[in-house]
Amino acid sequence: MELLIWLIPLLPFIGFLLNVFVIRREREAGLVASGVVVAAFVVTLIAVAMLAGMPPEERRIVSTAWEWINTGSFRVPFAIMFDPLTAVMALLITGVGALIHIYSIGYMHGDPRVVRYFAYLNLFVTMMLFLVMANNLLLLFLGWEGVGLCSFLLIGFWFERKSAGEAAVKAFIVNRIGDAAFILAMLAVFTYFGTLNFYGDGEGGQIGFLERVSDIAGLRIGPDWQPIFVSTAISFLLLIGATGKSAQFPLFVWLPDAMAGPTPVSALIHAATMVTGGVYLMARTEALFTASFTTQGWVAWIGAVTALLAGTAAMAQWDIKRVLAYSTVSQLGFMVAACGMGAYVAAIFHLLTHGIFKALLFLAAGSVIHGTHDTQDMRRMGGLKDAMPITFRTYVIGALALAGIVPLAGFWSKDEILAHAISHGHTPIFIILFLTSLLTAFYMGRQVALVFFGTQRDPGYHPHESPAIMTVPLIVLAVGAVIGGVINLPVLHWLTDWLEPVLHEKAGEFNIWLALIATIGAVGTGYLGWWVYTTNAARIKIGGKDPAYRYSGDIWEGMEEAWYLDRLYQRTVVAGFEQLANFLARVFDPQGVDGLVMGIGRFFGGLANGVRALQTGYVRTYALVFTVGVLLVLGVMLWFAR
Amino acid sequence: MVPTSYYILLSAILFTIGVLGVLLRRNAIVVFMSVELMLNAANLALVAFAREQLGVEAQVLVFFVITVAAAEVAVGLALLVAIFRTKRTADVDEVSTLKG
Amino acid sequence: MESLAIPPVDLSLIAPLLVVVTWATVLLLVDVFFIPDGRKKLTGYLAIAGLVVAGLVGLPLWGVTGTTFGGMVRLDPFALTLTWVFLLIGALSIAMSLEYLPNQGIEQGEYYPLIMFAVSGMILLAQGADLIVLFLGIETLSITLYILTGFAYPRLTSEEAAMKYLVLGAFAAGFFVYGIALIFGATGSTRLSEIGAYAAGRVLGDLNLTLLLGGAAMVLIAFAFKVALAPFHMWTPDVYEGSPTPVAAFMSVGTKGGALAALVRLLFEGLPTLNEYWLPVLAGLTALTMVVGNLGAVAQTNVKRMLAYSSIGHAGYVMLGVMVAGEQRGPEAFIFYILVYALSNLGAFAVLIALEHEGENAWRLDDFAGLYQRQPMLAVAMAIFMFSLAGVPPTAGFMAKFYALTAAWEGGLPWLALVGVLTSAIAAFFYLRVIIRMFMTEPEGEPEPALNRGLTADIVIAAVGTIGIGLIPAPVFALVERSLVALGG
Amino acid sequence: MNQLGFPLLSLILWLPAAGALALLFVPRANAGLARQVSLATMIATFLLSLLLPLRFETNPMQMAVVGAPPVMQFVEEVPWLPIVGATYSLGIDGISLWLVMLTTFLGPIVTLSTWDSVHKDVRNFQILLLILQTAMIGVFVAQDLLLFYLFWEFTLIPMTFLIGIWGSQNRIYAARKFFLYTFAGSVLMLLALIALHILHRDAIAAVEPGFRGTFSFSQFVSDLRAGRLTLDTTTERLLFGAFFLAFAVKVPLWPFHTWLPDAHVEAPTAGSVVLAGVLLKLGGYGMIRYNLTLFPAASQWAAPALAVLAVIGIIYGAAVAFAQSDMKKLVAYSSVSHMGFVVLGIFALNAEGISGALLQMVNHGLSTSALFLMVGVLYERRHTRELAEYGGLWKVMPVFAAFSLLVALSSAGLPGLNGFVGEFTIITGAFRSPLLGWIYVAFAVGGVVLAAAYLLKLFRSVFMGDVSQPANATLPDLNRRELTAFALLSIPIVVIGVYPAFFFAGMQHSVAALVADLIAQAAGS
Repeated sequence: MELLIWLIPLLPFIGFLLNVFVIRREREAGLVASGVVVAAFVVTLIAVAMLAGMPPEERRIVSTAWEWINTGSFRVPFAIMFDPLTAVMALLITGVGALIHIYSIGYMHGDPRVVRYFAYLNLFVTMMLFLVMANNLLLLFLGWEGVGLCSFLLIGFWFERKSAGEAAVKAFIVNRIGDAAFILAMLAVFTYFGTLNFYGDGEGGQIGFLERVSDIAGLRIGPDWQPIFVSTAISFLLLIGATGKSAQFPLFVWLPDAMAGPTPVSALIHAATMVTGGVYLMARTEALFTASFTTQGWVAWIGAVTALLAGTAAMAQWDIKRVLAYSTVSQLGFMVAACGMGAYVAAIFHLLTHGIFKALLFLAAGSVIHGTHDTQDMRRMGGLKDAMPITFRTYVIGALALAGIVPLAGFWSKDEILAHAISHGHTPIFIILFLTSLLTAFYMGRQVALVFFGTQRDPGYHPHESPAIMTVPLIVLAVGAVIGGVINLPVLHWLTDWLEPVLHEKAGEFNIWLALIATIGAVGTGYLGWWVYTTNAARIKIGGKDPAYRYSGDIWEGMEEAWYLDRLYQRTVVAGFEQLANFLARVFDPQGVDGLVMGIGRFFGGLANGVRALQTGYVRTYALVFTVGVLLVLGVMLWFAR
Repeated sequence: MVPTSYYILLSAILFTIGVLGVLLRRNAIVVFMSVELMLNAANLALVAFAREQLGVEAQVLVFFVITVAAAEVAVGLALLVAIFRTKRTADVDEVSTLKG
Repeated sequence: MESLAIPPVDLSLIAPLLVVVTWATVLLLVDVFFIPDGRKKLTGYLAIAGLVVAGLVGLPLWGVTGTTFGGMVRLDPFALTLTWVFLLIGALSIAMSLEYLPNQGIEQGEYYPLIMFAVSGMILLAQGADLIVLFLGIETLSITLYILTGFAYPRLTSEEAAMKYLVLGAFAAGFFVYGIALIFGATGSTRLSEIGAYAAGRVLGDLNLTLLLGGAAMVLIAFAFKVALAPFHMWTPDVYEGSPTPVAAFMSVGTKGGALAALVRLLFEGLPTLNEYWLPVLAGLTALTMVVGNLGAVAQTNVKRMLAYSSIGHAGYVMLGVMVAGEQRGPEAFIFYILVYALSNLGAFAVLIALEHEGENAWRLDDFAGLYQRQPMLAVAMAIFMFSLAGVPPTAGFMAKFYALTAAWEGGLPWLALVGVLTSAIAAFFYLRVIIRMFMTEPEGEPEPALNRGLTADIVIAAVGTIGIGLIPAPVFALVERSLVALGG
Repeated sequence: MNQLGFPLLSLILWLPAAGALALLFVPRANAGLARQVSLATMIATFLLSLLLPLRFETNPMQMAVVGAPPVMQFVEEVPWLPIVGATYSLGIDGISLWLVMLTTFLGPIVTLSTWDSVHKDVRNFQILLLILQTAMIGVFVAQDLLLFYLFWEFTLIPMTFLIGIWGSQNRIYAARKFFLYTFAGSVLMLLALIALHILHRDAIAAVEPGFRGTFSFSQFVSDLRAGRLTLDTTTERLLFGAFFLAFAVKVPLWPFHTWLPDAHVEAPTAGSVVLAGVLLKLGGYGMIRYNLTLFPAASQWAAPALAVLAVIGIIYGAAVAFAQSDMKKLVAYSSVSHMGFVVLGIFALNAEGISGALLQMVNHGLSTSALFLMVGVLYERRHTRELAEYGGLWKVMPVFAAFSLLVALSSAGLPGLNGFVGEFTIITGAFRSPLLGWIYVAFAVGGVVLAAAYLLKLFRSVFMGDVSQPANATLPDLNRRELTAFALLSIPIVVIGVYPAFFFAGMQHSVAALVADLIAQAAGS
C-alpha cells in the first residue's frame, strides 16, 4: 500500500524524466505523458478503493521515504500520505489531468516544442500530487512552489511573445509574495509545535500538529498593546499564502495575465488544480483556521470580495479566456468564502465540480481558439455554433453548470455554499455571493451569445470543428459536469461522509427555497445576458466598445480593468520598488557606500600630498624641521624630568 | 676658578648660534662654519666637563671631534667646489632640484 | 692628572672589523697602483672577497663574549650576527654595483673600498660599548656615505644629495657630540655600562639627571637622524633619489642596521633605567615615522623615491622591535627585520638598477609598465620584493612584520602595533601600484632591462631568501634567538 | 589521531601547488598542455578529497562535551615556528568538511571554464589558479592561527593577478580595490591574533612557567573553555571585532561590499567563479570557526546588530541586483544578498542557523558559480554582458537555457533544489533564535521574494522574448566542456535539494558542540 501511493506521484515523474532525457518525437511524448497520468489515475482509483475498505477512522496511510532535513532540532521527513481529502484531490488531478493530457495531443499538434510541453505538464502533475499528498508543510511547500514553477514554465511556454514572458514572471513573483507568508507560517508552526508534520506517521512517532492544535489555545504573541493569538497569526499567514496561489484579492492580478499560456494549461493549472491549492491548504489545516475566529472572518470576506470583484470583471472582458479566468477567480472566491464560513466540505465539493466544468469550459474555449485559428477576441467571433457543434454543446453544458442551473454539477455545490452561509447567519456574505452567482449566469450568457450566436464578425478565418482527440475529452468532461453533483447530493452526501474523518463535518440541511430562488435568478440573468448580446450583436465592432458601455460608462471600464487593481500595483509597488532599486544602484551604492570607501582613500591621498608639500627641497627647511623635532624631543624629555 | 656652568652657558650660546647659522644663512660656506661652531661648542663643553669630572674620555673625544670635523669640512668643501663648477653658486637654496 | 695607562687589548675580538679595515686600506692602494682603468671590476670582486674573509674570520668567534679596549668595544653573538648581516649587505651592494658604475660612466676604484669602510663603520656601531666608539662608528659610516652619495659627480642631483646629506649629517653630528658632552658632564663617563650604573641610582630633581636626560635626548636625536625617524627624516628621500642607486640601496639597509644596533646598546646598556623617559618619546617618533613614511610614499610616482619613503616607514617597523629590546623578542625582531628588509629592499633596488641606463632615470612608475611581458622573471622577483615590503604572506616581510608587532605588543606598546598595522594597510597601496604597473599594463617603449651576473645573483639570493624565510622561518629565528642569549648585560 | 595513517590533507593541500610547479616546466606557448596538466591536477585533487567524506567519522568517539575543543579529523601536526609556538597543523571537522569539498569540486569546473575564455598567457593563468586552490584549501584546513592567516592573506595575491591581468577594461581599478580593501580589512585580524597569542601565553605562563605561547586553535579553545584563559569583556569584544571585520569584508557583509561588484565585473569567468564560489566562503567560515568559537560571549553580544546588517544586505543586495543591466553585476549583488543569509544564519547562534549557513555557503558556491559560468558562456559568444543585448535564447540555445533555469531557480530558493534547504534552515534558525526573532525573518523572507524577481528578470531578459538581435540567432549551444561543467554542477544542486540530510549529518556533530558551548557561555554570562 505504501508503495502504491508512492506510485501516484512517481508515475508522472517518470514521464517527466522520459520526456526530458529520452523522448525526442512529438507522438511518443504525447502518448507517454498521457499514459503515465492515466496510469496514475488508475493507481489512485485502486488506492481509493483500498482506502474505502478500511474503517473510517483509520483511513490514512503515511509513508516516509527518508529524513529530508535533520539539523539541530529541525527535522523534516520526506513523507507522503493518503487520506480521504487527498484521495479526492488526487482523483481530480489525475482524472482531469489525464483528459487534458489527451486533449493536448490534439491541441499542441505541430508545435515545435511539444516534447517540452508534455515534460512540463508531467512535472506539474507530479508537483501537484506532492502538494496534496505531502504529510508536512515543507513537502507541501515543495509541491506548492513546484506547481508555481510549472505554471511559470507553461505560461511562458510561447516565450517568444513578450506578454507570455511578462505574465510568467508576474505569476511567479506574485505567488512568491504569498509564499513568503507561507514560509513565515511554517516557521511559526515549527516554533510552537516542534514539527511540520500534519499527522503522525502512524508508527508511534511524534504526532502531527494538526492533531494538537489545542496546544496553542489562548497563546498570544506580539507587543503588549496589541497581542494576537498565535493561532490567528499562523492561520493569517497561511491565508496570505493561499491568496497568492488561489488568486484571491488582493493578489489575484496574475491569473488573468496567465492566460498567455496554452489553453489546456489554463484548464489544468489555472482552473482545475493549481489554483485550488490554496483552498486545499485551508481545508487541510482547517483545525488551525477554525481555532481563529478572527482569521475566519478575514477568509470569508476575502473570498466574498474576490468573488464579487472578479465576477464583475468577468462581465466586461472581450478575451474568451479572460472571461473564464476572472470567472475562475470569482469561483475560487466562493470556495474561500466557504472555507471562511467553516463549510469546508462545500468548498471541496465546489472545488471538485468547478474543476470539472471549468476545465471543460477552458478546453472548449481552446477548441474554439483552435478552430478559429488562434482567435481569442470574442468581438471577432460569433455564430460558431454551426461550425463547431460538439464544442458548442459541451460549452453550453459547462456554462450552465457554472451558472448553477439545476441539475448540473455547479448547482449542487454552489447551493451548498449559499445554504451554509444563510443557515450559519453569514448574511452579508450570502448577499454578496448570491449577487455574484447572478453575475456568473449573466456573463456566461453573454459569452455564449458572443461566441456561438449571431453571425461571424470577422470573416478572416474559416472556423472548423476540432479533431476527435480533443472533442472526446470534452464529451467526457461534459458528462462529468452534468452528473458530477451526484457525489454530494443533499440526500446522499457521500462526499461529506467520505471526508468526515478529515474535516469532521456533518451534512447541512437542504434549503429548497433558496435552491428555487437561486435557480430562477440564474436562469433569468443568464437569459438576460444571452438576450442582450444577441439582440445587440450588430453593435459589436472589432475593437469597439461593449453595448453596455453606453449605460454604465466608466463603471464598465472599471470592470474591464478589474477595478484598476493591477494598474495600482504597477504604479505604486512595482514602480516604487524599481525607483528605489535604481536609486540604490545608481546613486546610493556608488556614491554613498562606495563613496565613503573611496573617500577614505582620498583622505589619505590628501594627507600624502601634505607630506609631499613639506618636502620642499630646501635643505634649510629640513634643518628647521629637524630643529623643531629637537625642541620637541628635548621638551618632552625634560618635561618628564621636571 | 670659573665655575663649570659658565663654560657650559657659553658653549650653549655658541651652539645655539651655530644652529641659527645653519637655519638662517644661505651661503654654504657659512653653513659649514656654523656647523663647525656647533662642534666646537660641544668641544668646549667637553673640556669643561672633563676638567670638572677629572675624566680623560672627554678630552680624547675632543681630538676625535676635531679630526672628524676636519674630514667633514674636507669632503664638504670638495663637494662645494664640484657644485660651484656646475651651478656657479654657493647658495644652498639654489640647490633644490630634489623635492616632493 | 692621573697617568695614562694603556689597557690590555684583545684584537681577536675585533677580528672581522680589522679584516675589513685592513683589507679596504690595502685594496685602496692596490687599486691605485695595480688595477688599470676599465678593469675596476676586479677591485669589486676583491672587495667582496674581503667581506667574505671577514665573515669567515668571525665564525670561530660564535658564542664568544667579551670586551676590550678598556671596555669600549664589546663582542657578543648579537654584534657578530649583525656583523654578518652587514657583511652580506655590503657584498650584495657591491655585486649590484659592478656593472652599474661603468654603465653610468662613474667607475672609480675607490668606490669599493669606500663601501668596505662604511661596513666597518657599521660593525663598529654594532660592537661599540662606549659613546666615543659609537661616534667614531657613526662618523666613519657617514663620511664615507657622503662621498658615495656624491659619487655620480658631475651629476647635479648626486652632488645636491651629497650636499644635503653632509649639511644635515654634520648638523646632527653637532647634536651628537653635544649630547655626549652633557652625558659626560652628568656621569663623568662615556662608557655605556658606567652611564647605566650611574643612571640607576638617580632620582627626580637631580640636576645631573636633567643633564643626563638632555644629553640622552640629543644623542637619541642623532641616531634618529641616521635611522630616518620622522621628523628627522627629511634628508632621506632627496638623498636616496640623488645618490647612485646601489649606494641608496646600501644606505637604506646599512645605515639603519648600524645605527639601530648602536641604539639598542645605548638604550639597554646605557639608559635602561630611564626608559620611562625615552620610551614615550621614541614611541611617538616611531608612530610619526610609520605614518609619514608610508603617507609620503603614497604620493610618489618615482619608484626610487617611493622606496626612500618606504624605507622611512620600515624604520618605524624595525623600531617596534628596538624599543622593546629589553624584552626577549625585541632584539630578535630587530635582527630578523633588518635581515629580511635587507634582502627585500636590496632586491628591489637591484631590479631598479636593471632598468637603469646611462643618462636615463628609469625610476618612473611608467617605466615599469608591462615589465611582466618583457622580463617575466624580473617582474615576478620585483613582485616578491614588493609583497615582502608590504608584509603580505607568504613572504619573509610578513614574518618580520608579524614578529615586530608581536614584540611591540608584548613590550607593552599595543597602540603602536595598531598604528603599525594601519599604516601597513596604507603601505599596501603603493607597493601594489608597482605590481599593477608591471603586470597589468601594456609596455610602451620603456627601457629594456639589462641583467648581468652581479645583479642576477643579487636578485636570486634576495628572492629565494625572501620566499624561503617567509615559508620556513624557523631556522633563521633559531639563529637569531641564539645570538641574543648574552645580550642585555 | 589521523584515521588514515598518511597525511591526506597535506596531499590535498599541496597537490595543486605541485601542479603549479610542474606547469613551470611546460613551455609558455603550449597552452593546451598547460590546460591539461591543470585539469588533471584539479581532478586528482578532487578525487583525493573524496576520501574525506568517505572516511569522515560523522559521530566521533568523543562526544560533544561542553568545554572540549572541536574534534578534528585527519589531523597532522609538525612544528613550524617554535619561537612563537606556531605549528604546521591541519585538520578538518564538520564545519570545514563540505567547504573543502566545495573547493576541490569547483576546481575542475573552473579549469574547464578557462578553455574557451582564457587565451592570453594560458600557462600562467593555470599556475595562479592552482596556487589559489592551495591557498583556499589551506584556509579551510589550517588549525593554527598563524598558518591560517598566512593562507588567508595569500589568497589575495593570485586572485589580484587573475583580475588584474586577465580581466576586462577596468581590471586595474578592480584588482587594486580588491586587494587593498580586503587587505586593509584583515590587518586588524593580525593584531588580534598577536594579542590573543600573548594574552594566552601570559595566562598560561602564570601557571606553567616557561610556556612559550602557541597559535594552536584547539589549544586556545580548550583553554578558553576550561577557564585557563579568560578574556575580559572589552578585550573579547575588541578581538571579536578585529576578526569580524576581516571576515565581514570578505563575505562581504553590507556595507563592506563595494569591492565585490567591481571585482566580479572585471574578473575573467574563472576568476568570478572562484571568487564567488570559494573566496567569499572564507569569510563565513572564519566567522563560524573563529568568531563564534573563540569569542562566544562577544558573539552573543554582537549578534543582533550584525544580523541587522545581514538583513539589510539581503534586501539591499537584492534591490540593487534588480536594478542592474549588467549581468555580472546582477549576479555579484545577488551574492551580497545570499551571503547576507549566511551571516544571518551564523548569528542566529543555534544549530539550525549555523548548519543552514554552512550548507548555504556550499549552495551559494554551486549556484553562483554556475550563474557566473552562464554569464561567461554568453560573454564568450557575444562579448557583452548587457541584458538588453540578449533575448529569445531559449530558442537558440535550449540546453543552455535549461541549465540556466535550473541554476536560477536554485539560486532563487526553489524547494527541491539546494538553495531552498539552506535558506529555509537559516531562517528557521533565525526565527527560533532568542537573540533574533520573527522581525529579522520577515525582512529576510522579503529577500526571498526579491531573489525571484531579479533572477527571473535575468532569465526572462536573456532567454524569453523573441530573438531581437540578429547576432543572437546563430549562437551555438553548449559545447562538450561547457555541458560537462553545467552537468557536474547540477548534480549537487539537485542532490542537496532532495537529500540534504546527508550533508547535514556530516556537520551535525561539530555544530552541536559549537552550539553547546555558545549556550553554556550565554548561561554563564
